[in-house]
Amino acid sequence: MVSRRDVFKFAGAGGVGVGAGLLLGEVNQRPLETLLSTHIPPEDFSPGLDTWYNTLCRMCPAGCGISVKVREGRARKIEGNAAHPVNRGGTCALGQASLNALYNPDRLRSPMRADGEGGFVPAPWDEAFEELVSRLNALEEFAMGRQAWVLTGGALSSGEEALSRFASALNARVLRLALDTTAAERAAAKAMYGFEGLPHYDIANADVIVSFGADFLGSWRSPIAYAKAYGDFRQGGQGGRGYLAQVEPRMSLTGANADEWLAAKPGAEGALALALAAELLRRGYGDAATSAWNGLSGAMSLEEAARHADVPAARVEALAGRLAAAKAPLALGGGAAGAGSNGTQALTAVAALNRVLGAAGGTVRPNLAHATAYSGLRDIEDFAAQAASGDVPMVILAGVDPVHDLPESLGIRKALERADFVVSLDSFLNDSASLADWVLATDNFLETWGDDISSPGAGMLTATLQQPVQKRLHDTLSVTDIILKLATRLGGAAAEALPHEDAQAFTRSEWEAAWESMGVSGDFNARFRRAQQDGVWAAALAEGMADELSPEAAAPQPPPAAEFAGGEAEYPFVFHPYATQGFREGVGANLPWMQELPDPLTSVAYGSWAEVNPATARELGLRTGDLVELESPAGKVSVPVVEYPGVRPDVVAMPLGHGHRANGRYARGRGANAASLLAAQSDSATGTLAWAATRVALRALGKRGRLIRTSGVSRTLGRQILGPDGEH
Amino acid sequence: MSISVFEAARPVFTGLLVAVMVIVGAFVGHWAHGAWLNDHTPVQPIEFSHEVHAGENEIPCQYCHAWADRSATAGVPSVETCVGCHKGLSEVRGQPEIEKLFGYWERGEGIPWVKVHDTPDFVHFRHKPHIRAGVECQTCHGPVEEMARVTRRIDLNQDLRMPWCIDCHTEEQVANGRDCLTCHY
Amino acid sequence: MSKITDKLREYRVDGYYTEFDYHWTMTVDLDRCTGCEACVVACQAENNLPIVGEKRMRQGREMKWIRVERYWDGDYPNARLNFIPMLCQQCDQAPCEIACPVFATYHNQDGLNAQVYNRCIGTRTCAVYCPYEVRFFNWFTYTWDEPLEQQLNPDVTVREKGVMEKCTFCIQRINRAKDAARDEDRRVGDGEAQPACAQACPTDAIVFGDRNDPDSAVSQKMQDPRAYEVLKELNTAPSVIYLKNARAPLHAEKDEGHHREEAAEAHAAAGEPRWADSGKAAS
Amino acid sequence: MSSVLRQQMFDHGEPAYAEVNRDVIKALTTTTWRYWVTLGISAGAGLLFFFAPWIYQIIVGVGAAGMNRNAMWGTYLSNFIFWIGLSHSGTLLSAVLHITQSDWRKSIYRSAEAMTLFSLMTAALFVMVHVGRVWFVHWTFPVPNPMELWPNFRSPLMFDVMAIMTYLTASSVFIYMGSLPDFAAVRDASTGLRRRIYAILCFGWRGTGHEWHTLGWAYTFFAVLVIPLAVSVHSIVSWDFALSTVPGLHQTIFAPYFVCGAIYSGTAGIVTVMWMLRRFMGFGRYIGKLHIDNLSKLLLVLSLIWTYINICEVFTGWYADTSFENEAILYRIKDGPFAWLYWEMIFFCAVVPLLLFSRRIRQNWNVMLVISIVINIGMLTERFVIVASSLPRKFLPDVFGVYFPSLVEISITVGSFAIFTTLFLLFVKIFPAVSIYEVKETLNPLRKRQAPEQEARA
Repeated sequence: MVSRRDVFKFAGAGGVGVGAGLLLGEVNQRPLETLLSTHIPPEDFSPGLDTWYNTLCRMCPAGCGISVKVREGRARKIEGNAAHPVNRGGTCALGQASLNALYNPDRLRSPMRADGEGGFVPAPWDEAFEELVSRLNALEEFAMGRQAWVLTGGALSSGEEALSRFASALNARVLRLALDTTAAERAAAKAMYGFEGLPHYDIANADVIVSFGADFLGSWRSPIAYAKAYGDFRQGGQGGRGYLAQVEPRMSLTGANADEWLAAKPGAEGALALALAAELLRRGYGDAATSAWNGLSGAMSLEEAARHADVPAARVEALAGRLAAAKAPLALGGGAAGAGSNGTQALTAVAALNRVLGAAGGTVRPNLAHATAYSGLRDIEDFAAQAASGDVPMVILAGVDPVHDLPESLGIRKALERADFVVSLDSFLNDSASLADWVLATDNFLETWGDDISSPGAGMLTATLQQPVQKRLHDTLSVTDIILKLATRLGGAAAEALPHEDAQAFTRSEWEAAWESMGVSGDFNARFRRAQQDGVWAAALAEGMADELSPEAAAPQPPPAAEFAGGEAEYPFVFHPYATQGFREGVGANLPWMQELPDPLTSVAYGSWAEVNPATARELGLRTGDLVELESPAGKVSVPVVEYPGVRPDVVAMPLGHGHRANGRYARGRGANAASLLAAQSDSATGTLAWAATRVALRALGKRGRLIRTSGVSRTLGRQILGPDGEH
Repeated sequence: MSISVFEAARPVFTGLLVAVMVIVGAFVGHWAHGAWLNDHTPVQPIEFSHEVHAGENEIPCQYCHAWADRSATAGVPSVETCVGCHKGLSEVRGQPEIEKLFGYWERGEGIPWVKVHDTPDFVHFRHKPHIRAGVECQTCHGPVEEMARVTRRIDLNQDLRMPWCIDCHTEEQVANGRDCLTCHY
Repeated sequence: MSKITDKLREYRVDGYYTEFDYHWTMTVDLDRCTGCEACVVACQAENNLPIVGEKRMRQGREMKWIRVERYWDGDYPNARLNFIPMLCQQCDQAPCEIACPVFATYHNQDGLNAQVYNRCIGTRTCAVYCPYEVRFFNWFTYTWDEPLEQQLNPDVTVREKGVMEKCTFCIQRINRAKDAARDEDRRVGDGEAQPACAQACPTDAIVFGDRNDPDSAVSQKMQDPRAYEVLKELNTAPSVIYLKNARAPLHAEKDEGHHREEAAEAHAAAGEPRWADSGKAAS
Repeated sequence: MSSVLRQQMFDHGEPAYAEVNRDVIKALTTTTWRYWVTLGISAGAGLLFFFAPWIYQIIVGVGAAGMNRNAMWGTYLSNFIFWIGLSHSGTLLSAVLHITQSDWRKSIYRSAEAMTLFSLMTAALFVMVHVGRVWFVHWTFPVPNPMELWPNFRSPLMFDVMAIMTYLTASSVFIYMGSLPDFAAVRDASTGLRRRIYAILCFGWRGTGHEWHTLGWAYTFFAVLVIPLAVSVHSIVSWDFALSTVPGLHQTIFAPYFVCGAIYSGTAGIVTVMWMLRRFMGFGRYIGKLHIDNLSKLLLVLSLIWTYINICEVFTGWYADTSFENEAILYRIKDGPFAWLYWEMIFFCAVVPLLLFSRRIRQNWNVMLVISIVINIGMLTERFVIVASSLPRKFLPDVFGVYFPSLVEISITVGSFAIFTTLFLLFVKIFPAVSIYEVKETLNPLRKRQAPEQEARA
């Protein structure tokens, strides 16, 4: 039956099958993996187990304590340090995303030298130090009165202290730069509470809060500390659920969570606050000090102020009633309300309202930490002018990106271009660093030592210790390390002021000195190790440690009318720039997680946008996603618009932090920079930049922009999503 | 005009048999690959003998693989651990393999051991609960103390595949032991 | 035949779908939630969620196991924005579970809706059936720009193309807590297992725990009169319980035409592709 | 059968028995270069438009298609349903007509059944294209394994797998069994290799009385079996949708809706195929006025039922008056980007077929070709509209989205038609496309003996 040929066939088939099977096995084989043993394992190395280090988050100035999960020598996850009094275990999106900065593919891996053709080439540290030392020596010998400039972000930390000492040893001038309202807030606190610094606001224990522009849940001061307090304010706090009214021209994250949002005209917040104070005084509120204010004779009537601010008088009236009935009321002021030409007066009016409400000493309390004093517009202009006349021999940028973060109109870009020598100490080749002659690659904050004194703190003195959680990923040094090494190489006054070996030694010596001055006794080493374990050293304010709020204050002056750069006819909209929690002034732009995170309010990802009121959009024939050109007296940008029901029809709002020209693949060329529209307007009282005092014109470009939104329809359409009774 | 159906269908039967042969052959081939050609006994950077260390010298497994009862991974000993003992063992100094070890030590490098027992990335096998439940290392890894070079014995543990895990978990009545989320997440 | 029925009976466990060892539950207090999205990034960090990139975001392929949805209420100047974090509801009567032909998704004895990546063949039926739209598909094998991959969590699988993924209530953390509890021969205590989102939440809006323990924080929260389930009419028996925002109704200028206007707005938006050029961008 | 009907069945007069054999077998044996060119083009198009993009998609991931977070299903699934639907007329119609002893089925049923088979295969291909990890698609089969992992028998997709496999098996057996005597006829009329091949294919059919008896019995048995099977298959396919909670899909009417739509598009498909057979294979003599008239009447009835169900669907949604249903309907018929497709579908499938009330149109093959193609375009869009307008807008408005097919999807859709054509072209060269023995059953017995030329000789 079976022929010879058949046998061959079967045998052949079997062979083919075996071959196929072997091949399949070969394909399915798992590749060999190697298991690299450690050489000498660190004490706390245990494969497969998490090690947690407590340290400090440096993504924003709030100074939250974080715990970093480290596995196999790499930081993997960031969580809030539950023992830290500021954030009590919470973190924000930006803090979580700081791992993206640590492992960023565009992080500088070694010092870079400008090659003279707009590019940069890696160079060894020795070369960098040699060049810098020779430059600095030359400065001393041949500068002929010309000063070097140090530009920094400013924080209450020992790193900043090292920088200041270094600068003063070099006789350099320091510019502390930020888009902030600290100056106005400090001035207001000084005037109303007789207190240097920023007070602590007890949000958790307040029952009625009226906030004038202070986006305390978003980006103002210490959002996580305030968010923690806000949770208690809403539920489970003292005396039931608190009431929050937010007064601002554009609904911020705080406004979105408020019980009531009052779309006050930009610049009119101060008048409204003062009118409320006057009304409450009329109703018999106030203590001995405020009764001397004679009922705030200059203040507008409530109705007048409501008209001035373009908000319904009845609602302001009702708000006054609520405040009058409150047991623990609190008024907050900040954000754009403090960044107008009348910012200081406006915030002073808010503080006055607190005085009248009796909040001072209650929900407003003193705070030991003195906030950074940021440089005024005059100093920045000075810098620009000196650079223009060729009198700036050297600029040291210590981790700041003023070319992007600050208004173009301040002339910092030009100044950096004109300066003889610019060195940037940064982790990224950002907009400013790309103008430098040398960029010294710095550590991520998870790789180095440092500390921070939380301001405004958590109602107690809080110092957070920052320690490296893993080995340096690249050939980098921290800013403090660089300063110390430079000082050592320079010798002379600098070496005398900074004799420390590295950032760790410097931080230790600073802590030792601080504890000594405060009279904290005990073994320093044990105490420091304890702080290292806990990540924080906190002490309740002892008697006499902090300045008490002064019992008296002079009557506040009614805020003058707000002035804006640009005529109303030519530039019909008030421009409202704002910082978001994720991007702030630009720090989040090179973090992919932040780019991919939809904006909490508009759900836009990857790029920036301009918010206009739907009615305004209808009038101008615009739809969400249409490209428009915004033009201010200082510049113009084109961005897609978003129809945003939470912005006044006469205001155009835009987030800060986008539109980088450099700064890595995730940031470069995404969105437009709102800061470039800002005119060099100043706060009339403090002379700092009034960054919310510019007008813009809006022109449709007749094109669709690149706008990515993750949300479809932002209405519930009657569906029971937000609770059993529909929307309420 | 009549054609025998068997005669006519002959090619069909031949074809079928050929197909069967191919399939049987494929199974044989796949098995053979797994049994002989799969690299169960990879060459290690240092010819380290478990037979000598764990067998003759009776060093307990967890002396070197110290994390097995604490962690998901048992871990390989650091170079320091090896050198710690071998510094004092002058009688074996000078042997080429020992010199390799000291080579790594002096260069400050780790030793790139090749994994013998490996699970795919979507399997989260954890040593700790198994060691604490009293499972012998040899149950999965075979009689390592008898191996000069560690080999993965497929007859013993079915190549560390899932049916083997399931069988044991079923037999031992592990709490939720057959829940996918115990190992896959 | 009787052999088969005996075998089937052997597989059946009484109360498998109704009585759980632990009944992991999450409560989300919308009155505390500020919409800050810290949970979103915490989840992304913990669970190795890919960075999908701008192009794929535009195609509507974002991956966020937890997201914050936003709903407007009213119009300017009486506009109000509501936030609601949306994540896998770990339904006890999950629509997705019946859908999967290969049992890649099923209910386990901790009341969790499991997703087994290595079993998934990618029919995507579960995602279609999910009314909460919290299942995410790996359209591609996503990669991390070197050295971003060094931050990946070794306790969580990196998913490959073609599989579905979703929130697991951070099963790796639950397993870790259960491991620790087993070593001490006790049950997992309240607060020992915390998903990344609950841990990160700055306002403590998210609370997580075991519903079977009457003293746990979630059990207490579930007693709140504000507690409700999203899309309750679908009867999915979710394990995520929301507490309604207690804000007073909006200022009352809400007329009859309001709702119609809202609907009109929704329809106007309907004609508009959400992603500017999703049609061509895909290829 | 009355002579009038017989007149209508055969366009150019009744053929003789031998003529039937000759005509049908000629279609198998004589192959023109045109056939090879057409086969080459369609096979090439299948490779280029279907398999090439599919391989690309396997390499990069299903992201090559235009689906996104909301629209997890797209054209792959709508095409799957379309092809399953197209498969519904052939075998079903053939079986029903066999049982009711309608003789006019006899010259068309084999091609119709072939259509069933090939569209089922094409549909099965779409399942593979659709899934994310096609290399694990065998996990959907209940294969015993040491891990005790089974498919989920509660899943409608699992039902699908079972239903399609059953239907495919039953249909293949049905068509093959019916072809046995014809294979024998081909064997007898040919020599050499072809003879050997057909000797195998016909299982040694000898034409004994016993064989005829068994065939008749078995054929009827299968005809009865296939009818409920066919109805259940598309009901089950509809449950893929109806068992979800998606507004616009979660409808109790979906099973009859899908079955009706399936038979509708299948019947239209038969008309198209019959036109092709007449035009290109020279079967005009066997497929005549009676066939087209009957098929057209069937189409008309089905179109009316289909229209009615469509109205029901919208009505029930409207009557429910929930936000979900209202939005879903409005999005589908008015606001959505595919609303025009909805109205196109209504026009093509509900309005155009009203022309069939006219006998002249019914009996005009060319007009019917156009109408049948139009109906199938309408049915293809129906499936697309159902999928593309429901999934992107489910319950949570915040995640509403939009779905557009990508180039890969469009190409694969086009390619699937090429694959179907290729399979069908192969069929007409292997199977006698018109049943020889059954056509003979309808002929006038008096003409049984001789072919015309023999007559002439006589």
